[in-house]
Amino acid sequence: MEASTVLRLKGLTKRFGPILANDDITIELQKGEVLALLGENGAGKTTLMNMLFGHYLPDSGNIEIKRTDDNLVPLELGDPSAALAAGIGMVHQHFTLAENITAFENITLGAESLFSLRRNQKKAQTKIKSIMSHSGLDAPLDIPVGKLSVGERQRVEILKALYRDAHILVLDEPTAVLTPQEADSLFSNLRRMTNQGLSVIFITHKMREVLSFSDRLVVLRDGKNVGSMKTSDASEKKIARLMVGSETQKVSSKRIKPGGPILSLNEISVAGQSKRDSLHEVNLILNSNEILGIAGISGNGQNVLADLISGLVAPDRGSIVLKGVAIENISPFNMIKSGFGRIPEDRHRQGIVGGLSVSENMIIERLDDPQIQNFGFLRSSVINKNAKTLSEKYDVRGPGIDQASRLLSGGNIQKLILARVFEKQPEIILANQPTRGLDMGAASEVQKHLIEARDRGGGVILISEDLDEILGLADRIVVMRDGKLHDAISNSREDIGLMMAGDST
Amino acid sequence: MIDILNILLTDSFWAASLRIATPLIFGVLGALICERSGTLNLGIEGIFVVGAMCGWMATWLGAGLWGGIIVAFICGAFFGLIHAVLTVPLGLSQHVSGLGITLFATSVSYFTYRTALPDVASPPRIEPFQPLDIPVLSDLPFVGLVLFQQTALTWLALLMVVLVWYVLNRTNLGLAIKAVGDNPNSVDAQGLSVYAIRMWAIVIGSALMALGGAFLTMSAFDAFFFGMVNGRGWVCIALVIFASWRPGKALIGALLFGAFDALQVRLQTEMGAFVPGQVFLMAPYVLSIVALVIAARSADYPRALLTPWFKGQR
Amino acid sequence: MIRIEPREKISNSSTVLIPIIAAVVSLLFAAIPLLAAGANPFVAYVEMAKGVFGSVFAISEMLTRATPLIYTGLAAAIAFRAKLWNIGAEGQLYLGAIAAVTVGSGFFDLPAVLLLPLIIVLGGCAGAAGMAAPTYLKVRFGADEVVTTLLLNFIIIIFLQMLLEGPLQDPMGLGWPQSAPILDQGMFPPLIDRMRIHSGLILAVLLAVIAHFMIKYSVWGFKLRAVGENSAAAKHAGININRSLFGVALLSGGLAGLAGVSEVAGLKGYLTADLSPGFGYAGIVVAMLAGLSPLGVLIASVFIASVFVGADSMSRAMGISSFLADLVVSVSLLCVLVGGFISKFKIVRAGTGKRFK
Amino acid sequence: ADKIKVAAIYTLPVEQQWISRIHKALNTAASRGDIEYVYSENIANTDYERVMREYAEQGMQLIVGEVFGLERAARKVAKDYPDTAFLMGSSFTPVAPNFSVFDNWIHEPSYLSGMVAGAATSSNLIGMVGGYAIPEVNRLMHAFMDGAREVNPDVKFLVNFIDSWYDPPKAKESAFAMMDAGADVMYAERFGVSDAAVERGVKAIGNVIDTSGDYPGTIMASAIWHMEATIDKAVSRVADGSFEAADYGQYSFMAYGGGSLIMDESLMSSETAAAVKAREAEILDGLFRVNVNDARPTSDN
Ligand SMILES: Nc1ncnc2c1ncn2[C@@H]1O[C@H](COP(=O)(O)OP(=O)(O)OP(=O)(O)O)[C@@H](O)[C@H]1O
Ligand SMILES: Nc1ncnc2c1ncn2[C@@H]1O[C@H](COP(=O)(O)OP(=O)(O)OP(=O)(O)O)[C@@H](O)[C@H]1O
Ligand SMILES: [Mg+2]
Ligand SMILES: [Mg+2]
Repeated sequence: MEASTVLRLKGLTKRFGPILANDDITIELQKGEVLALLGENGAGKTTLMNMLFGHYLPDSGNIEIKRTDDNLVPLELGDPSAALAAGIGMVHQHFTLAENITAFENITLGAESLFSLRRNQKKAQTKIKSIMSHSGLDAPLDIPVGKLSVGERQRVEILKALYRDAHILVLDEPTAVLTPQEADSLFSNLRRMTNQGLSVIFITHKMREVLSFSDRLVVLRDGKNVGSMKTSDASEKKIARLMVGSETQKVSSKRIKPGGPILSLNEISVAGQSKRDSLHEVNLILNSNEILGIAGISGNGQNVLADLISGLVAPDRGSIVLKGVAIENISPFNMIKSGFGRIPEDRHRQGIVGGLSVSENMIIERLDDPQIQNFGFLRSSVINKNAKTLSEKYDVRGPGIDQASRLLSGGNIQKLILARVFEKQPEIILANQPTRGLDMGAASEVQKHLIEARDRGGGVILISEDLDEILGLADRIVVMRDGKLHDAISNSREDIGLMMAGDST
Repeated sequence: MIDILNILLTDSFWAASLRIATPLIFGVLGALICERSGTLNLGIEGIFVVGAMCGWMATWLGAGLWGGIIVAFICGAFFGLIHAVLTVPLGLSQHVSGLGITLFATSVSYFTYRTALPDVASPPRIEPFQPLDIPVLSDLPFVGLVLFQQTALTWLALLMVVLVWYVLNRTNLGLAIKAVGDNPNSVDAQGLSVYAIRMWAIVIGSALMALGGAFLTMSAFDAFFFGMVNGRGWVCIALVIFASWRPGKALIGALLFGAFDALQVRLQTEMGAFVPGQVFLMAPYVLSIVALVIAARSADYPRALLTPWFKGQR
Repeated sequence: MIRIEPREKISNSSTVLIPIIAAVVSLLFAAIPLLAAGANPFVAYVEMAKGVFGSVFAISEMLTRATPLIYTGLAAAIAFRAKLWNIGAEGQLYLGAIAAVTVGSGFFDLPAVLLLPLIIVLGGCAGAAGMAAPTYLKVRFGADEVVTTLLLNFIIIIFLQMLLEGPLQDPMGLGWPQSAPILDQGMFPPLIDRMRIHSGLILAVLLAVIAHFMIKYSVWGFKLRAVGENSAAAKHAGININRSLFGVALLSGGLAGLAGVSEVAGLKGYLTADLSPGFGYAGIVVAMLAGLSPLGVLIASVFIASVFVGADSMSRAMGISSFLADLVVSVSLLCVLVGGFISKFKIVRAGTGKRFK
Repeated sequence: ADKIKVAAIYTLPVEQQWISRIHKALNTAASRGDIEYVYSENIANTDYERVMREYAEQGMQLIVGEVFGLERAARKVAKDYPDTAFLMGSSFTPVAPNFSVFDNWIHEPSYLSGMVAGAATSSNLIGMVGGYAIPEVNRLMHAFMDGAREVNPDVKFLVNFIDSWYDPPKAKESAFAMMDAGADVMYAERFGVSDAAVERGVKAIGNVIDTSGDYPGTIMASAIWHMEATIDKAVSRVADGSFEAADYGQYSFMAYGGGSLIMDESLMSSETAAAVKAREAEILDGLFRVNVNDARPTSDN
């Protein structure tokens, strides 16, 4: 049977000031197809999808869509409600959920008239229940979204799109915050739905997902469509070449012999507000020349552990011992002083001050450094020179070092943080989800730096939900579950996956 | 202590508390709707003045009491619309726009009043809303005076509490208002207009504030005076936060403030000889801060408050 | 359908032209009430200009009115930079004034070189204390500072009335609720003979320039900006948020306190409960018009003061109700606000297509 | 003769009782054709001095106003414009050559109105609601209380200040609170008090202005201030060039017609009316002096 075209993006172009984010992009989508949209950070994938959904208005080009059996008709541009009415559902890269209302309310929001006197909850409940059982996606419906875990939120996002009877589903990096198992089940559910006629466009940076779940792929580079191929004809190498225009090799870590312990957490307990942010008698030893991988499903206490090592929370019980000396005053400042370098999880919110310039963000952790300041005044020439050097060395690309850092793309923000952290040559590095949402090139750059730091004699604590990354990089693996740490019984994918899920004993 | 207890037990004290609270109830509900949708409306003080002036002026010109209320409502909505245009699609500073609206609304009212009545020794009076005299209920002990001898506007205010609560918690509109104040993108991604929801919220909220002003000239008193709003709008801004943006708590907050004020008047009268009178005048404000400090932990802000949102920008 | 998009580049000519156009438009709007009151708008505009720039006296009066606005504008600008919403400059202004008359009206009979600096320092400290308290409540209990500072304004003014009928009352004041006058050597020296303009203005300008340099070039200013832009990231980076906030609070409160000092020790000589016709609130407007830039505060204060003094004097010359002055100020404020928007954003038309359903 | 150019500067809107009396007197003079009258109302103290100078620069011959908040500054302005006559409400002394002062010295009729109230109360409790506790207000309250005590030594007073010139709803609430506490006669210093009295069917005493038309059957008596005597005197002196620094306070006394008592005799016993009239005659003849007390009055307990 000849597949029929359900969507055609024709010559879409979008400019943001000087940046040509999308340059004359044409893409077609067939019925029942899973199309992977690939490209480096900043290649323009999200922009393209935002035009499809009506968030952005294209500078030129148009979109045609098939509703039922008739011909393709043009879609009203720049209006999400038109896109929704046309059967397009979108799962955004950044959550679009109101945290003060429940998942149920988020899903039904806008589906009924705003001016009906009562909400018709029964019918909606039934519909959501049936979507849940069809798709295999599950999330608690009746508690405020603010209390849900990241994975749950991601599923709510997808449910939201399906609830509006989408026949074209756009997923922008849906698996960035899911465990491998969650991702697998998401894709097998999607496959089931495409068999019933749903068409899917999904954006991801994970090759495994592209190769095993998509039918076809399109690669964007610098805002242009640089190639499209059947997945069956594709290989990781081919894709990478298209994406970056040259070949990159996967980082692999040569094991070296670890040194003596440099950091130990002894019987640390933190009583957080909920189970998700508590620690129970955690013991951990980090050696020099070692990458310690902490695997686990998000929401099991990784963030408190990260906050603890960042100095943001103090332990209720237990001690942090650095090279035999207990750290007295636990604060972010003292942790930096003691030689910690931290790559925070949420780079936009915790990593950079978006309103400050790139060069200012590069020195924000060393404000008391006499090289940076003179009698309390900043030495701007030094700061600028520093920024220039680091930008080159770490390949931070953006509109300029004196521009607000929020203008950088995600990958470049991460490079900025790397530059700031590694330049100090810290003895202990905490890397919390350091490659989440990064493209291959940027991710391998980060990984290379982590390995370099280890080889130089540092200790690295790598917290990641990407099991492949941990398996590839870590010298030793522990699994975090319910606020406790467990030594991995083996380095096999299956065993660790099971421990993460809680079936180890 | 005995004095205070005696006062607290009288029905006239609670009747006064509810009376004093009435304009605050309107104001705090209005501010609550604005802020729930993500916009701070510091225009409230001026919109009170507009409501007080326009409602009274319309009645005086012959529109009738309810006609005056409608005029006040519309005038409040108009100044709300200005604030809405400035802060929502244009995304301008909510602080400046709000203070600007207060100055603008106040001066327009004063200028209009003075231009219309250039030479009055005492302003013309209207026949204001009278206490409802409901046959049996008004004669009940205690509640008869407290509840059933208030004017229709007080009842309207109480009705508004219920209405606002219902809309926020039981309707899709309320859902959209709450969502747009937490994360406008959530509303946008569902095909609803962030601009429309926010602007309507501000317009309706401001119209309610104007009713608070109208109460002053059409129920609490029967004429308009310069300066008679006397900071009541600002108090509402404080009460919204005290109320954690919930209509029920807003009612309680307004009643508490009204009660402090009613108590203040009575204590000052009785104990003015021993304690400077100002101590009592201060009391409602001081106690509001104390209440806030106690309630602060649980206060959860509409997360998008003060943050403008533009379509097609990230 | 229309869309709003940021301008790619803000041209130099538009930064100059647009405020001017905004001012012109606001004058056009002002014609409405003028016509309503039966006055000739053109004559009125001439009178307005005369009222501000017509004589040295007029200019000096305008600057006199601008002086407290510079202080309160700076107070708001600095606090708002750190996202500390100090709405309490009005109250802090009075605290500064209270301190000024307490030490200045004969408590210490010091020579001018000592007394005036002492008044300034203590006035600033009093204002700072007035902002420290709400900041403490914010940091310790999470009490929202918008509310606490707003309510404190009322409390402080009532407290002042209490003082003025009690310990601070001028024994020679025939029972009026006013303080004793500040000693002559405690007063800001006047700048021009027989005019009210005083050296409090010089201090204000100086402070604006210092604030500009501190925010832009000092580590302290860097921290302040970082905390304001993104306190979570600043905290991560080892910046002590609470310390920064308290620093900003003290400074902001101190500046507002100086507004009170300048008014009482520069202008009136003694303190009454109606010292300020809302300078604290106007300061917020000034700061926001200035884009929270200390140097911008200087311009914005002069702008607001000019419009007010001009319109006020015009209303008198034309025999129109003096409520017109506030009306013109508010209209031009709103126009300038919109003008600032136009210089930063452009409005574009959106394309169309077919709609389903 | 040419009309005298007179400007008035008020710190509050002209509705304010006190100011309304000056405004009225000047308007009367203007309608008589004696003067050309302009005014600025609601001028903040900060701006007051500028406005004085502006009027002086405009060549006003007489400037009327109130300088309670800025006594020193106003005298400085007067010194700079010696050819302009200044007639200012002030607590202090005049300054030669051109700075005269006046004040609302209507303590005499206030005393008389107190007598009416003292006789009228049966609960022996009188409620008094004031704006701010300033000498102008305190003095009249004390005179009133003295008058009430003269006829009724057992009378007690409840006193409350709302700390605002214009908040009728608040004044009304204050009045209600006093009536709840048993007050059966109200001293209506502020707008709002008489309204409360009407609602509860209680009697009230007016002050400064005559509101008996607005509240028929409620206002028993009012102490009225007439600024005409003061204004006319000053205007005529400016006209014949004899204006000099003087205290015009006495022109508010009853003897000069600056103050008067009006009574609704139908609301009181004939003995009371007679006693009040007798006292009034004594005051007019200079046989009785009403005490002046500027301290803040407080409630009796
Ligand atoms: N609203 C906007 N305003 C300004 N620039 C934007 C905007 N949206 C995107 N850009 C810029 O357009 C370019 C493409 O961004 P886009 O988000 O589409 O990339 P992406 O392919 O989704 O990257 P990633 O993999 O990091 O998500 C980037 O340089 C980005 O900075
Ligand atoms: N506060 C948060 N809570 C949960 N998940 C988040 C949060 N912030 C971001 N994420 C998710 O983490 C992933 C990484 O997003 P992030 O914005 O940090 O980098 P990025 O995708 O590279 O940015 P860019 O879009 O600029 O390329 C995204 O899929 C996003 O949905
Ligand atoms: Mg993207
Ligand atoms: Mg990304």
